[in-house]
Amino acid sequence: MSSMETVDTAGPQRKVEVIEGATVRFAGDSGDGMQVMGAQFSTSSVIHGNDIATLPDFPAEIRAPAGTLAGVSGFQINFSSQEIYTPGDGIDTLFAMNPAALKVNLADLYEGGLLVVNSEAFTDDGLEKAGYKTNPLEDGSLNNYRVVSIPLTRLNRDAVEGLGLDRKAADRCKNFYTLGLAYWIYNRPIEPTVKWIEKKFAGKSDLMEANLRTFRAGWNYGETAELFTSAYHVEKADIQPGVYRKITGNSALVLGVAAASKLSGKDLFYASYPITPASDILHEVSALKNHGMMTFQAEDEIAAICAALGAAFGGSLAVTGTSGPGLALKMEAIGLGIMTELPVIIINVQRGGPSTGLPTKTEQADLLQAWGGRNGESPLAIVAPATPSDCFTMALEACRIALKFMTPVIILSDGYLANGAEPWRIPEVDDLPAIDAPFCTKPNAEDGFNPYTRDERLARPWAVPGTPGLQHRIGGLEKQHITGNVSYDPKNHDFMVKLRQDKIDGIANDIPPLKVFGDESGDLLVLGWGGTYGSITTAVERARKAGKKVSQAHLRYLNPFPKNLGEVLSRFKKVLIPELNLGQLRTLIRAKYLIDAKGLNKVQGRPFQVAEVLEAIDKALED
Amino acid sequence: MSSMETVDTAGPQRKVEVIEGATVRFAGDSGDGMQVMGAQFSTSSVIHGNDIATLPDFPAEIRAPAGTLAGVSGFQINFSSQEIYTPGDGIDTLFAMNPAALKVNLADLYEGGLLVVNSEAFTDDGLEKAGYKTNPLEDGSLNNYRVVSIPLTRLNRDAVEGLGLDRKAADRCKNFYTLGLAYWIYNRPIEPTVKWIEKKFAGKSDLMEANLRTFRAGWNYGETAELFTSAYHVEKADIQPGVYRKITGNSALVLGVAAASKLSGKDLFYASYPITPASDILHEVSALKNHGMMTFQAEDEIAAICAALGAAFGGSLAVTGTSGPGLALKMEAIGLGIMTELPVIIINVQRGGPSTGLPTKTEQADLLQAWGGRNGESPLAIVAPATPSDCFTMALEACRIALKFMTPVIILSDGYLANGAEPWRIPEVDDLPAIDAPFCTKPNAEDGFNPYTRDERLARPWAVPGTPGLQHRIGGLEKQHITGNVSYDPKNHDFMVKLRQDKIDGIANDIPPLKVFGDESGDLLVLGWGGTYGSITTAVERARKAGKKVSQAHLRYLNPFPKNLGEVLSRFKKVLIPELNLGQLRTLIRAKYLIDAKGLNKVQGRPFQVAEVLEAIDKALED
Amino acid sequence: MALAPQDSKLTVKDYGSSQDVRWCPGCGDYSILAQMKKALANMQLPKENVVFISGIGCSSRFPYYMDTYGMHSIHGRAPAFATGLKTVRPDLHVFVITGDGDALSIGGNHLIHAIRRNVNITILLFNNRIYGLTKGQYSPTSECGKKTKSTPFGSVDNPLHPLLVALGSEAGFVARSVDVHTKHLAETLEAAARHQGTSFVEIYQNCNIFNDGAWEWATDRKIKSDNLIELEHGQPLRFGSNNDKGLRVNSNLELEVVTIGENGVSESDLLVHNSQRKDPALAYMLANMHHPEFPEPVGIFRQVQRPIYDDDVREQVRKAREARPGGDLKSLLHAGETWTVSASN
Amino acid sequence: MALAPQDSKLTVKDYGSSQDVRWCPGCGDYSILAQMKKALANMQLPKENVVFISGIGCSSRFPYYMDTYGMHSIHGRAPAFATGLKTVRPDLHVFVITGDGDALSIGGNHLIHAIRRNVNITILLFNNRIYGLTKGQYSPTSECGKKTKSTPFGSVDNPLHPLLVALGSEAGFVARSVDVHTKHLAETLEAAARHQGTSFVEIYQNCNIFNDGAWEWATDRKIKSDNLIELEHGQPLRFGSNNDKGLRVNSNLELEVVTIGENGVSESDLLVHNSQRKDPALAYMLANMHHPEFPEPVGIFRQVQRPIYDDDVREQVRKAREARPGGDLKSLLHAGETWTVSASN
Ligand SMILES: Cc1ncc(C[n+]2csc(CCOP(=O)(O)OP(=O)(O)O)c2C)c(N)n1
Ligand SMILES: Cc1ncc(C[n+]2csc(CCOP(=O)(O)OP(=O)(O)O)c2C)c(N)n1
Ligand code: SF4
Ligand code: SF4
Ligand SMILES: [Mg+2]
Ligand SMILES: [Mg+2]
Repeated sequence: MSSMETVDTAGPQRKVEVIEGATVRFAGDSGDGMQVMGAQFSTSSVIHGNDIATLPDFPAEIRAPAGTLAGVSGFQINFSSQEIYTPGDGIDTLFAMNPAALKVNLADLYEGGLLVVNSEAFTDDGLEKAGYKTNPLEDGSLNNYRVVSIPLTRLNRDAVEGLGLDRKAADRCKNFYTLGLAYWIYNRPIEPTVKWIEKKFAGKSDLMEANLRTFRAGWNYGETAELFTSAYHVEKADIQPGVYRKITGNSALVLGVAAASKLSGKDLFYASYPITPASDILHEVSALKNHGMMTFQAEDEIAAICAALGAAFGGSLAVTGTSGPGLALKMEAIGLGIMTELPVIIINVQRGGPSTGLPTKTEQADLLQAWGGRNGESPLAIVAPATPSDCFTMALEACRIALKFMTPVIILSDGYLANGAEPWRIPEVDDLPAIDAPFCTKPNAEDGFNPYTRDERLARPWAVPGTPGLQHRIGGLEKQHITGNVSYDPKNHDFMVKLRQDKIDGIANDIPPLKVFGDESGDLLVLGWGGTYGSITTAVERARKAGKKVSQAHLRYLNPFPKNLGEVLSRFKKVLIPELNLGQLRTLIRAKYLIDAKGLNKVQGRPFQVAEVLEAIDKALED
Repeated sequence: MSSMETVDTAGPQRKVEVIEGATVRFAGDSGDGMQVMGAQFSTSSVIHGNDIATLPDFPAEIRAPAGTLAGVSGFQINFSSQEIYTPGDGIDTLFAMNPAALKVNLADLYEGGLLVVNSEAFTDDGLEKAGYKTNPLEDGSLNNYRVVSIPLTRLNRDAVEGLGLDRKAADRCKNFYTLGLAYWIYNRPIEPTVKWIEKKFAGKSDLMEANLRTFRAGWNYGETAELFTSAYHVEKADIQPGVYRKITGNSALVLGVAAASKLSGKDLFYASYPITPASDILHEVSALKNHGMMTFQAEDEIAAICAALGAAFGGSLAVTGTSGPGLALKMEAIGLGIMTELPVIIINVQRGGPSTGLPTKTEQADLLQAWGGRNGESPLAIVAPATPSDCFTMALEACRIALKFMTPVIILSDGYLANGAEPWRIPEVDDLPAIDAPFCTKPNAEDGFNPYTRDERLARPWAVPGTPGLQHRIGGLEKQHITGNVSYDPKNHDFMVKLRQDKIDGIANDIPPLKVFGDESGDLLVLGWGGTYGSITTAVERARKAGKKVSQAHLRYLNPFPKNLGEVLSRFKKVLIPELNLGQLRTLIRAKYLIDAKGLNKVQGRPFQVAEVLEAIDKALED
Repeated sequence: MALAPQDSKLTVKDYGSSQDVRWCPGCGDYSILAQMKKALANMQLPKENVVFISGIGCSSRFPYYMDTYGMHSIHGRAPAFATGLKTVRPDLHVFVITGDGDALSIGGNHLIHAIRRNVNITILLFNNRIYGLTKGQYSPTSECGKKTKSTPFGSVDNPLHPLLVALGSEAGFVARSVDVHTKHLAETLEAAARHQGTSFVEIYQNCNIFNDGAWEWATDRKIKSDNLIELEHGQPLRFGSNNDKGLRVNSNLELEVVTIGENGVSESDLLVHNSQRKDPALAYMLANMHHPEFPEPVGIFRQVQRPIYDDDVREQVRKAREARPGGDLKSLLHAGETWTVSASN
Repeated sequence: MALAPQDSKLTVKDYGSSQDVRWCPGCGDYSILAQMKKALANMQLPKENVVFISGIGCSSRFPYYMDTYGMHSIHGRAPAFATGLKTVRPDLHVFVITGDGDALSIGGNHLIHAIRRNVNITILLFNNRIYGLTKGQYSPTSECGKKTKSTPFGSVDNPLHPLLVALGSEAGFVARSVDVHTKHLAETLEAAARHQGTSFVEIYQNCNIFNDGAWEWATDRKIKSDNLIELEHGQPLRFGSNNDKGLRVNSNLELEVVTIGENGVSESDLLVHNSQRKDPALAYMLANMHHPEFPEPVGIFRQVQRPIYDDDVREQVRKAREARPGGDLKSLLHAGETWTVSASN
């Protein structure tokens, strides 16, 4: 909310301030439609032309009792005329639908920020459930904010009156009243949401009409109520031309593997067992049957990876997705994937651990598990997307590597990326990398077929059942080099263990070098990985604006590392590694490059705030 | 075989050379009794007063076809009048019961070594099965050895004649003929084996008689056949006084946890699913029912760890044992053990990996899995015994730590320790550490019982069901500090993640500092862990005798490390870490201490040879 | 389990913990919770001797709401935890709380093994035919064709039937009840808790958020008596809103529904329920009756005594001790072959 | 599975691989291997279209010895691998080879799920009532009281019965045979392979090293006909060395052994075997007959058609494509709400 020029866009009554961007959060009972509001506001904003970043926040319970702190659901969106990378540290405007929502979220509202509350929810009962001793709307505790208290329930009922809805159905519309008001305040285009309502309630004309009416009524309330001194206008961002869609990390993973399927000509087989926050991948792939994608909801995570390996043996592009505890269960079978050298992609959407932990929260604490969490020497490739839309790119990369090198590949996403949304410029199909993964169809040796011969990148041939003459057996016992027969020969074992490691290490020749943002050398390199990209980027940009000799690099390939990583690290006096764990990448970097990298480590189930990274940068520079 | 003095001990006919020690290997078809021979020879040797180290070597098949290379089973024993640490790099005497056994084992026989073969097994058929084109007994290829070729089958049949045994039963005795001969050659006392035969075949007098006869006949053959120029005598070793028994690593683990059960007054509950090479632990504990030990053969490894955690919740000393692939399966549940902070001991007898790998061979490649193979930040304690008998000590230690700190502890043994035997001085019960693990029986707070309060070492109280007034619920969701209620509070999560790490780190205050063998500082420290202790010790001793400034330290506590480790490392110019993996401890050491430790890494499913370590020492010193 | 009544009477409320119950308003789990408390109070089980062990799922939150010992474990493994606990602690009453996904999808193997061993625990499966906690995927008990988040075109998996699985593992106690049939449920829970050996109870539970009305035919007052048949040991199998229908075994050895008074059928033609039959095949037949072709039985299908795993484990230890008293630590360490090296050596 | 005979005739030997067979001499697995080759040759299945998937165990070495495609996977999971493979490759004939430990201990869950889904695969369980590969621990099919390495005082676990587990999962094809009854075995294997949907065959297999003679009563020429009863569809259930005994269902709805000619019993009183009964309860009853109280049936207990999982999966994809042709990658990426930012923006 930086530039504060006043313009007239909508007639004499309407004062509009032009601002760079803002962060808004909708908060209320889960089931009160907060996620829908957030999604609508985001869509409207991207269609308006802003850059956005979002942060949904669900409770772990499906429906905690109405009005309790445990039941509060939130959705935060940061939108701007500039490029942005995070959903925002604090919020400019908070919509709090009940006292519990106020209590949980108020701390994040900037001083002087706008607070819109439903006054009718601040009943004795509501206050008690939220643990308020006195009514904050009356006790002066909100004096530092611009409070707009509206009798939402009544206003909404008025708006939908005469449509014959019963009270329950009528009250269910009220989130659209609030949304209408929000649109007025931030001058959002209403058409996308009007269309959405029309589609969503097609066939239920009374509900459609009700939602449209209350949505418009909310907008009009802003226009007429004179409670607001001004509305805000956020200019379109200067965005690369192209066709855009809004995308979450999970959707991007789906599109990534689906694209790899089409590009490689291998049918997609997605095997999974539901688990938060990875379930949506299963849901979305299962809706793509008309694109020929197959899903298998397995009896558990072990069955899922095994079925995927079975499908990979059969020649499919096999993918399995899960979250932390599920990854732990898959490890034994992933080891078989390593020994049999079958291409399989394992998506792990990290969440708070250990054990069941904080299932709906984000974390980056499965890196060591992915890297070394199997019996024996069992190297595999690991990639980690940096942003929701990067999930598309890295999913494609994972498939490309798996098929090219005949290896399992783990994609480490996280809860923040999975549910966070951003605008995504849809790539041209021709710009996507070719994925060439031919089956072996002919004998490759004088005496027939040797399944463990190697090409120049040490990959073995992929000969699928049904191919005459190439019958062979694979399995988990150590393999004789070339023939693939079972071998207990000590020297062969040593050779094969090292060969499997070399194969994975060799992937480094096939991935892009690590790029540095900012100067190529300096006082401090901030090295990140995964979903913390946004906060780190913003913090480094700010630090650089403040004249500090800080650069940034973000690892998207975690095993093997890009070839130039050591060299990049050596050009900086210090290295800071912010992670949402206790220092897992830091351990790997220190072990490999013997540099005294420092960590910024927070394990709170939520992303870094820009300020936290900035502070750590300052501290690192001082030390 | 160093000192070669000739003495007369058994009458005029008998020349006996006194030697320091020797290495003998028995090799033949699995099922031909090689393991029994090895065990008898070892027992006789320790009772004679020698130090010993053994290395059994089984095929992965139960009974591969008789006479094939795959079916060869071996047992190697090194015995000496000096302290020894390894089963020996090469062998002085090889007993090869058939051509396949000769083929598989000959390479390890020292030049000029004694080779005893059963000439009757070198038939056309036998030679072909072993892949010999010509008969090695005739083609001159054994000229470099002292070959003693005896018609074993016939001699044995002669010995048991008249006892009415059928041919099959008669032939089954022939390993005792060979054993008798071996005893003569190395002047072993025959009484222990005579007693063993009497006990084993009690009630089957014909078999008892047959085995005794052929055993004695073998001995007499040595005495009379004049094929041997001399017998050897190995003096008693200068051993600490006390009561001794022979012990394998697996047996020592059993005694260790059983001792901890008695010392702590907590019933032992051992839950396991059979898997090589850990199954013997299950077998041995299940024979201790008369000591009150309970075993549970679970439906799989997951059920085993879960049942163990259930028993730990109930107040037992709960132990679960497995090998690599099984450890992978247990990881999710171990995470629950970490979150619920229940004491549970997880024994992992490492074997060759990845996947099914080389199931009967040894390896040290599960360290990273043990250390970081779980979802989320999930620290636990890890210990690793150095020798078969050290398995007793470290099992006790694991139990002590688990009960004192309320945490899962992983014991990393390996196939070599598990099956290897050595003499063990049985400790005095009074010298064993006290294990104090009281249950909480009284409310610990004004408002009742808080299961997540902490003592000074950050352990939480252990209140078992059945205790009135202390009812509480535990589980895998993040816990509120103190109350143990489910908590989604971000700050609390961060606090608890760090607290769990601090608790494990704090164990360093409760374990002995790392000892250095040799000088406290110097050119090179050879840092080892686990079952490679013997080879490293021998190599370092030899290098020191050769005047090199080499010292040794062996880690038995792998998480946390002993507090003085960093300081120890800093006193040496270089550090060499030999491991039977690709460098897993090295990774942890480099990450933590930022020193350029080098590795000696061999992954052949078998222990280091002393010569290999010596060579690496030389190389490290040169570089 | 052996019941140990005590002096001061515990009330239903005493069994509840202080934690807020966090199921969706209207969830069938509430009713089951209430009936469980009632059954415990009825039996006067000391709170400290009761342990609830659950897996993961909405239903698996159950232990938090009881003021007993409890363990909210990991997905699918509750029977394994319970087996370990019960084996070492015969004095405890161990209940397993599980859902259709928890018990039959990821946890199917532990379930059948606990049952076949006949561990002395009570397993309660809350069957809502859906994954509640993960927000609405189909479960192994969901009917074919079901549209859910993960089956937008309808599921093609043939479902498992919990009671058939239990009988396939030769369960000694098998029963079924319905969340809202409070009296029947409380009685069934009590009978299950009193049974020695594994008792397995399937409870039809409504998930009003993701699978509302799945059991409407069994709960709706108007139609339930035509759709359910109550099993009572020693009683003929009669049902229907007019109580005029019944079950009989026809000449082809199949169950068929008949109407008393029609085609010369009288009550004496009906099958008389015998929950104590050694042969479980008839229980299997009853468990294989599915709505809407058949009325579905509720009540106790089977209740027979089988050797109990944990009793036998302890008995074996007792006998081994008796036969060869193990003695102390010293004798343990010195067992087997030993030799002495004397100082003068 | 759909069989595709071809031109040049494959012989029994053609199906064998070049690998040395490494079971113990005398192991029952040899016979099963031989009969499997015979069955395949009989059906003339093209070698390249056959896949054997196994878990871990002695029996699970099987795939190495066949010159077909094969996967020696990990312990207990073979049905899951097979499900994935068969779902994407309807053209293949997928066999699962498993042991009593592999299938019923660690792998019980995958087994029941493959069966209930009715994946079009053939599952062969080599039941030797012991863990062979790990050298002789008791297995989930070992009888109570069995002394093994891990049960020196005798096992206290009630065993599982493979066919009951399969029927508990509503298997459509359930059969049993014996390793050394070569002709019966080959025929059973062929019938199983020809069945559409999951076919499940328990094979009594002798482990002469760790559990020798476990099935002696079923293999010894002198006594086997008194101990086994051969199931033949449409035939009365008759057995005995004089073929004078039979099975009938008594008034208490239990199976009982009767002697023809005694107490007025004639062949027409005997139960006639019908493997195609929709209701599996009778198959369950037969599968629940255990030696020595009863003769144990061999042959096909049940053979009915049920919806096939993998067919339905593919059919759903086909229909979805037909209804809403997915089109190309571009349309996939552009699905849903999009907007265009033009260059002039
Ligand atoms: C290893 C693992 N996989 C997946 C999950 C996610 N998960 C939690 S509960 C659940 C299914 C719940 O269904 P059900 O057992 O029927 O219980 P309900 O919620 O319906 O009561 C799943 C898939 C998990 N917690 N752990
Ligand atoms: C995860 C895992 N746990 C344990 C083992 C060890 N293991 C291999 S085979 C086997 C049991 C074999 O028994 P069964 O399935 O009956 O086969 P059989 O050898 O009798 O043919 C066990 C326990 C393993 N390979 N992997
Ligand atoms: S989602 Fe369903 S099962 Fe879960 S608490 Fe809500 S209503 Fe109950
Ligand atoms: S151990 Fe038994 S099952 Fe295994 S190969 Fe030998 S005889 Fe066959
Ligand atoms: Mg459910
Ligand atoms: Mg077996």
